[in-house]
Amino acid sequence: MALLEIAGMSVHYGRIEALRDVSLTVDEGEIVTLIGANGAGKTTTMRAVSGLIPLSRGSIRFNGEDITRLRADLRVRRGICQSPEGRGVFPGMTVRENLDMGCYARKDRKGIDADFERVFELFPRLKERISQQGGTLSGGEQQMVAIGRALMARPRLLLLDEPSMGLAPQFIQQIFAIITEINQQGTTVLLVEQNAQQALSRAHRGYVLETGSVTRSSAANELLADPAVKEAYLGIA
Amino acid sequence: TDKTGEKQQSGGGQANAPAIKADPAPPLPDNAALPAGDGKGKCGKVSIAYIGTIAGASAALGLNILNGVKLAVKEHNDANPGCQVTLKQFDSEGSPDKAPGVVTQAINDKSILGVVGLAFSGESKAVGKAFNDAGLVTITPSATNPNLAKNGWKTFFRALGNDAVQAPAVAAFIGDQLKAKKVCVVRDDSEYGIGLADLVTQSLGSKATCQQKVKTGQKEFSAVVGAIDSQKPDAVFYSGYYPEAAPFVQQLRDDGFEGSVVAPDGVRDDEFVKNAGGSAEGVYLSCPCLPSAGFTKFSKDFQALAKRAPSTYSPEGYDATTILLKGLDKGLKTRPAMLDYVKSYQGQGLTKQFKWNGDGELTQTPVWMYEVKDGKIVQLKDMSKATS
Amino acid sequence: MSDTQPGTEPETQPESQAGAQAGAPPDAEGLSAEVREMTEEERAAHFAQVADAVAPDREIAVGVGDTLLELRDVTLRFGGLTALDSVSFELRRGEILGLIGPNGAGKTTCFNVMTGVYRPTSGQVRLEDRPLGRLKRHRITRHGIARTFQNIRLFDEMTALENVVVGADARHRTSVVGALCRLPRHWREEREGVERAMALLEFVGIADRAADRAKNLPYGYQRRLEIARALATEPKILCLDEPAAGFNPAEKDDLMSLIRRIRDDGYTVLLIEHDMRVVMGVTDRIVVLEFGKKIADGTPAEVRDDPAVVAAYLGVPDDGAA
Amino acid sequence: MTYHLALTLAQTESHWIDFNVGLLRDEFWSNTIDGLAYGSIYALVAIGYTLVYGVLRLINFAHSEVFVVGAFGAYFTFVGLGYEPGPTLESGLVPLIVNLLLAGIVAMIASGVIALVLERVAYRPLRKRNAPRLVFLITAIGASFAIQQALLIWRGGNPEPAIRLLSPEAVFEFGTTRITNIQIIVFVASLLLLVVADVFVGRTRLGRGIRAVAQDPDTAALMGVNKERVIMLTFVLGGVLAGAASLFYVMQIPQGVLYNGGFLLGIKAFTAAVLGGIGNLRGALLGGLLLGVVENYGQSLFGGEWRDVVAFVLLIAILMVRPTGILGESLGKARV
Amino acid sequence: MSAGVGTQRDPGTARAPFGQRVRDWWNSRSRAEQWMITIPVVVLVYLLPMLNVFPLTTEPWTDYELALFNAARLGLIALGLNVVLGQAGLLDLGYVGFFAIGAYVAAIMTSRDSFLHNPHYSWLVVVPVAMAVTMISGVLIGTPTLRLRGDYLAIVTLGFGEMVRLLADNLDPLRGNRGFQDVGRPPGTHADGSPLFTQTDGKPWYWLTVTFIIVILLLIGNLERSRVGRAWVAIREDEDVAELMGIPTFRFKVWAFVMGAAIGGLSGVLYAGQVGFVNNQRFDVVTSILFVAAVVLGGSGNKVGVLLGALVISYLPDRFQLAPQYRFLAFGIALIVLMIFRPQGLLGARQRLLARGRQAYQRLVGTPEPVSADSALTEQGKGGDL
Ligand SMILES: Nc1ncnc2c1ncn2[C@@H]1O[C@H](COP(=O)(O)OP(=O)(O)OP(=O)(O)O)[C@@H](O)[C@H]1O
Ligand SMILES: Nc1ncnc2c1ncn2[C@@H]1O[C@H](COP(=O)(O)OP(=O)(O)OP(=O)(O)O)[C@@H](O)[C@H]1O
Ligand SMILES: CC(C)C[C@H](N)C(=O)O
Ligand SMILES: [Mg+2]
Ligand SMILES: [Mg+2]
Repeated sequence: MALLEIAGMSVHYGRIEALRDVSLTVDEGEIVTLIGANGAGKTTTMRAVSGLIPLSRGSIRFNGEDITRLRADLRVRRGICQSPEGRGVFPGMTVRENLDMGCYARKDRKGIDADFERVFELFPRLKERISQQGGTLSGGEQQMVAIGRALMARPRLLLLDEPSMGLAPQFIQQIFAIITEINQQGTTVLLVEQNAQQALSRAHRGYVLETGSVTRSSAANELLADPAVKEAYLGIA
Repeated sequence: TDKTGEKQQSGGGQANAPAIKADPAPPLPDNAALPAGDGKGKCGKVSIAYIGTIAGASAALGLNILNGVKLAVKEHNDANPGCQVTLKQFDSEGSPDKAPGVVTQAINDKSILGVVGLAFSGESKAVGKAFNDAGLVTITPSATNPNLAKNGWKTFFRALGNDAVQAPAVAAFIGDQLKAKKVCVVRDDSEYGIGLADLVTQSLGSKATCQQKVKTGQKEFSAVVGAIDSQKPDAVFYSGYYPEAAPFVQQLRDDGFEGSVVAPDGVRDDEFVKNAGGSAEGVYLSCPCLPSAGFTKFSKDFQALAKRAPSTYSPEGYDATTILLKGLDKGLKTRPAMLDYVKSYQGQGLTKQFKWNGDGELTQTPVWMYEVKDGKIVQLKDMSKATS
Repeated sequence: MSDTQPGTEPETQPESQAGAQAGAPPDAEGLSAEVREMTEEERAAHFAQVADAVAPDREIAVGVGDTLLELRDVTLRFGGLTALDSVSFELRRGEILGLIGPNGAGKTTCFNVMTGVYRPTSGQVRLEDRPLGRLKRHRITRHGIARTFQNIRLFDEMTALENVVVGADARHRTSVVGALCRLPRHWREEREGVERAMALLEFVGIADRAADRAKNLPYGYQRRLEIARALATEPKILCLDEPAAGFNPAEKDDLMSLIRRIRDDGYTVLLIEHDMRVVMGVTDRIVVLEFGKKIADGTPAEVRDDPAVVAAYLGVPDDGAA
Repeated sequence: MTYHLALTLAQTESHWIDFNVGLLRDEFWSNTIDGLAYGSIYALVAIGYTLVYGVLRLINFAHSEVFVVGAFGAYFTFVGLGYEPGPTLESGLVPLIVNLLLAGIVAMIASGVIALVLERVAYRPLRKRNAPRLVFLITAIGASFAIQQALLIWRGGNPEPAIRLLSPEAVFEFGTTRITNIQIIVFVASLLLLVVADVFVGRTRLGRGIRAVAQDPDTAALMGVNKERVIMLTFVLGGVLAGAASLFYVMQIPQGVLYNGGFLLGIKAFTAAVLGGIGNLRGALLGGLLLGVVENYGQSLFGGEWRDVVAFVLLIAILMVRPTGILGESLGKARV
Repeated sequence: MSAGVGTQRDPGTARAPFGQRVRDWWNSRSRAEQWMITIPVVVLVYLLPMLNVFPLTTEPWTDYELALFNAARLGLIALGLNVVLGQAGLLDLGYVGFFAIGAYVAAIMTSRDSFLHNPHYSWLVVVPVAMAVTMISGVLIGTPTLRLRGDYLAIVTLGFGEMVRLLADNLDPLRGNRGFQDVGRPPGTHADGSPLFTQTDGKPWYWLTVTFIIVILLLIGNLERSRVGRAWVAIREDEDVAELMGIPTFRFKVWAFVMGAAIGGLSGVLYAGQVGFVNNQRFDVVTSILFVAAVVLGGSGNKVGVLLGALVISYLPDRFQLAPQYRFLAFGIALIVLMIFRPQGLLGARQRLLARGRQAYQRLVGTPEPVSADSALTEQGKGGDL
């Protein structure tokens, strides 16, 4: 069954229509990636799924339930968690507090402690900086916090908006490895990436967004092989 | 230190002050002019105005006057079918900065031929020139600052004694009756408070041993109280209005001050007694106004109209209005005519004989002392006789 | 209050000394309608003109290849944390220098020290052999260091054109009184500023969106706009902080050619970037930082093969990841 | 001519302000004690400003009215309990405590409710429309005006006749310094409330939610924080503390129940919040106490009329040295 | 900040809002055409006092001509504050201080309560002196405070504004609550020799103020469309970046303060002259905040907008005067309602920032400069890491 089901979604910023009639589905256990040029509407899609921006048309269903008009925080309780573009680190909170915020909706102290350990294992840097204020971290460090925080929420559906942005090469590898890993542990992932090559090679399926509309959707390896996609998004002419 | 930390019981403040015998309130003079007149008044569509605080600061003081004015106009209109005078009310909120606006309003209303007001000295000062320029006659029933009459305004008339009369009376009372040796003079920042404080200090001479300042609107007086405390005066004279006087006196008493407290007309209202809690008990009040207890009919009618007893300056407001109404009854239609009429007016009112000198001041003016007793303001005696 | 302090800045002279390659036309996209309709020759002439305006005389005291900017033992501590640990390197006129290193290595902090956002705890930053000392940030900009930001920072409510004109204003000297009364200098500088800004927008390839609010531009355009704005201050050194972040590979290619053109127009470029393809593709020399220390300094090839760099930064050899 | 003017000013200057070092010395301890008692009221009100500011970056100008409504609440509880203006009634200890508690609860409810209404009517619609931050300031002012005028229409321009449940009596006394029963009650109770508030915001999950919304509302929502509820809670918490403060205020200054009686206090409290570092709860406490005490020293030294000037000079002086207050912002965003 | 999730609006009709269409239309007129429209409007503005008829009139409650003068005077103030708040984005809650200084300088120089020996300077001398004094105080107040950011600046300016008032309160020569009476007025007499400028006749005051407004509009417009105006907007948008782009931010902030101060001082002189009385009461925080309200309500950053805002704040209460105590109640509620319906102000903020903007844009895109209605003050100073 489709875990996430978006049908005919349109979104406006004021008078600007950022998304027009977008439909996409994410099945339980999948990694689905969304690719597209700057300004195509990827981030907007993510924000709409998380409930940060209202739809002007269309609907979103999660796990069979219509969540089109559900408040953002309630969606989190249903199991949707996003690592936003621009990281959204709480600047006045320490690294630990930031990670703690990821578990805002969780109550199992034991599991939380274990997850802390897991995040610190992934990003030893964060452990060193555990009581540094989020706002003073470097760009990449903030990205680590944002991803770590999303992991702490143990969501059913994880939304990652450009997780590799600003990360050094060795971490980019690592990030994609983590995505595969948590997916194998049962988390469904919707991924937006400019690093389309990497993203597609890890994903099951992919969608191409162009100026606010879905223009292509198919299995990830098909997209990887598609010459048009290659030229436009993979930098291989 | 003389502080015992004992709780101040009501009236305990002046335990050692000499008891002062009260005089009876004066009765209504037989020849007093009343607004009803002979009932033959003739006039067109004319009006007079009351300008002063209505709902603003120290509103109670304004309402006392306004109700006196209203009563006079009502009695006049009831008795004179041929001359129905409209009363226009302007709320200056008692503040010198609001007054110019409403006064402009009144001046631009050409139907207004005379004004009762303004109630307070500060606001009167701010607008006197405008009235003068407009030639609109004003009779103030309450503003007491002596300098008001020295500005050369031709339109200014005062229906009571000024602070140059009140101050010596107060000083005499403090010195002769209360036998105080050291007096602290506390002033607010108003024209009235400052002017009166200066005059009282002057009259007290060497007895005035300390000076303190407070501000309009102030509610917290720990600094002043502390400073007074360190001076240990026998008496405190508060020169200002009741909204500040009430918390001040209360805080002064709370701090353990046991000497006498004296305050002037600006404090003489039941609101003061109410707001100061028990601390108002025993406070002495001076006022160039008469107790209205003796004016029985006036008091009764006033009570019926205003649903409260007449108080400070109610009779004075009534008298001032009567004078204006008499002019209108004569058929005067212009401001210059009214001005000439008032200037040469001569006659007895409820409160005193009216005849103004060139500055717009009266010659014979009483200054009564009062005391808060059992939560009521009761008269003691007319001190103007004691000084002159 | 005088608005300018005479004598401290080089006089601007819009006289071209740009290199021979200056007229290289940018990619066809992002041209204004006007330009698109031109014939080939017209276009060539137009671009020559653009290049003129883009790269005026910057009166740089040092010759091409000589040291323009130098960090000498720069150390910066935040409380107990040493973000830069006696870092020294130099930037030579006319080169593109890459600054790379793992996350949190201190790259952005380097920019912040160079542009006066932070003051070094010890050590010096020297521009044309003069220490920057405690110069105010805006003075540093006027001395010739301009930058872009890791997290895009534009004047959101201004149009793209205005954003760039603000940059150009760094060289203008109209005083408040001059502006109030519209003295001739005001008119001259306004004309110059707008023309230069337009030329710059063409140069970075976003002239067609000149009249759009900065905040409504797509991400990639915003990054380019930041570059145009920085160029407008007529810097000697242009510092780019991860300009390719959020670009897809095709867009990165465009960016690389833009950076080369900027250098070709006579600017010196300092580039922070995590994308190795971009870094290896455009830089002449690379400095590598790790934990606030410099660990390598050399040509791209040298750095790529430096085992320390591989261990600290590159991790698993680049397995064809775009 | 300007020169002439300046000269005249300069010549008269020496007579304008008198220093009274002696008085400051004599009154030092009583100043300190009065200042602490009064300052704790500032602190309680300041928390309301700080919380709302922290979350919405909004100077809630109507907070002083929230306070005043609390004062009216307390006052009418007194009236309802049968107290009357005039001399303080003697009553037993237990009824006194019960009555004070009752008044406090009513005041807290009144303030809390009005704060909540304010949020709903004046701020939430704006949030829904993504209004610029300054606009909130204007509606805050509008709301402040409206509440004030409604009170004015209802109760008139004069203070309510003073009612006092408890008259001040010195509990400790040394030299000229007295510590009264009221001061002790006010100080201790305020401190207690402040500690509770601090623990609540610093330690609890909801408190963390408040801080998250303060720093980045969108991301907070992504973490599952119910923004509206947090904002509501912030207003209510601020309101309740202001309500408590209003009871303490009325106990100290029974003539303070007046339609615009919260105005100056509101400004002072906001000053205190900024002084300590706005958005920072402990800062509010520190700022409040400091302001209360320093004001008192100032008024002994220069005279009562300089009290407010001293407060603002203190503010400016501290901000010159520490541009984000003594303890710095903590709910707020980090700066460059 | 996120929009509420529950609100689904139908944006199907992507038509520009009314304000925007008007502006687009206006901007597509040629200079000549714009003048053709402006001149009659200006003439109409001058003629307003003559139109003392329903529905414009505010009588019988308020003198119509004085109501106009007061609105114009607030307009002047709003223009000055707009430089500080709207242009440079400095939240100045103590602007009333400059207004007060202007009024007090006028009072000291002309009132006979003044401590000066011969306080009878001509009004024509008073104006430049008052403006100079306020400008100097602008520098004095600005220099220490303008290093602060955002709301810290707000509270400190509020403190300074209060201090001006409190000094007037406490320093004996400034006469506190008692005030100065009989403040000087501009020269000039009617044919019959009576003075032209009096407390009761609003017309000459109104005309004088409107003239000042027009002159200042032109001058401020010049500033706006220059390096200075752009610098201000840049500072408002992102101060750190502005400085890193070579703008001497501090100096320009002080300039904004000084410009605003001068205009504030001028309006203080006008106020003092008309009322003829100056004391410490009119210069409180509430007044200061009303000034801010005029600016924000009109559309912070928009010259014409803030004039409208001032008109609303000053004229409406005069026009629809209920019983006095209900007036402010209604006013408070109106403020809330107006802001909820037009959060961006009556006219949104968007000014051309290029002196040659019109030609530049026209050449570029072939259409008039787009102007959108959302306010420029969404988020002041973004902060964060560089
Ligand atoms: N707050 C906003 N106001 C107005 N327009 C916006 C806003 N945010 C985004 N847009 C516009 O909506 C469109 C889609 O933007 P979005 O951020 O979703 O793109 P994206 O695919 O994530 O691009 P990028 O790769 O640059 O992150 C763009 O044209 C953008 O200009
Ligand atoms: N204001 C500050 N206070 C404390 N630590 C800071 C501050 N600014 C930066 N740091 C720390 O200094 C280190 C260097 O940061 P910097 O931003 O320069 O890294 P970077 O090399 O740009 O990394 P990235 O590639 O992730 O952007 C980081 O560990 C960061 O946490
Ligand atoms: C009503 C009175 C108390 C007024 C007072 N006598 C004054 O001159 O201001
Ligand atoms: Mg995006
Ligand atoms: Mg960085």
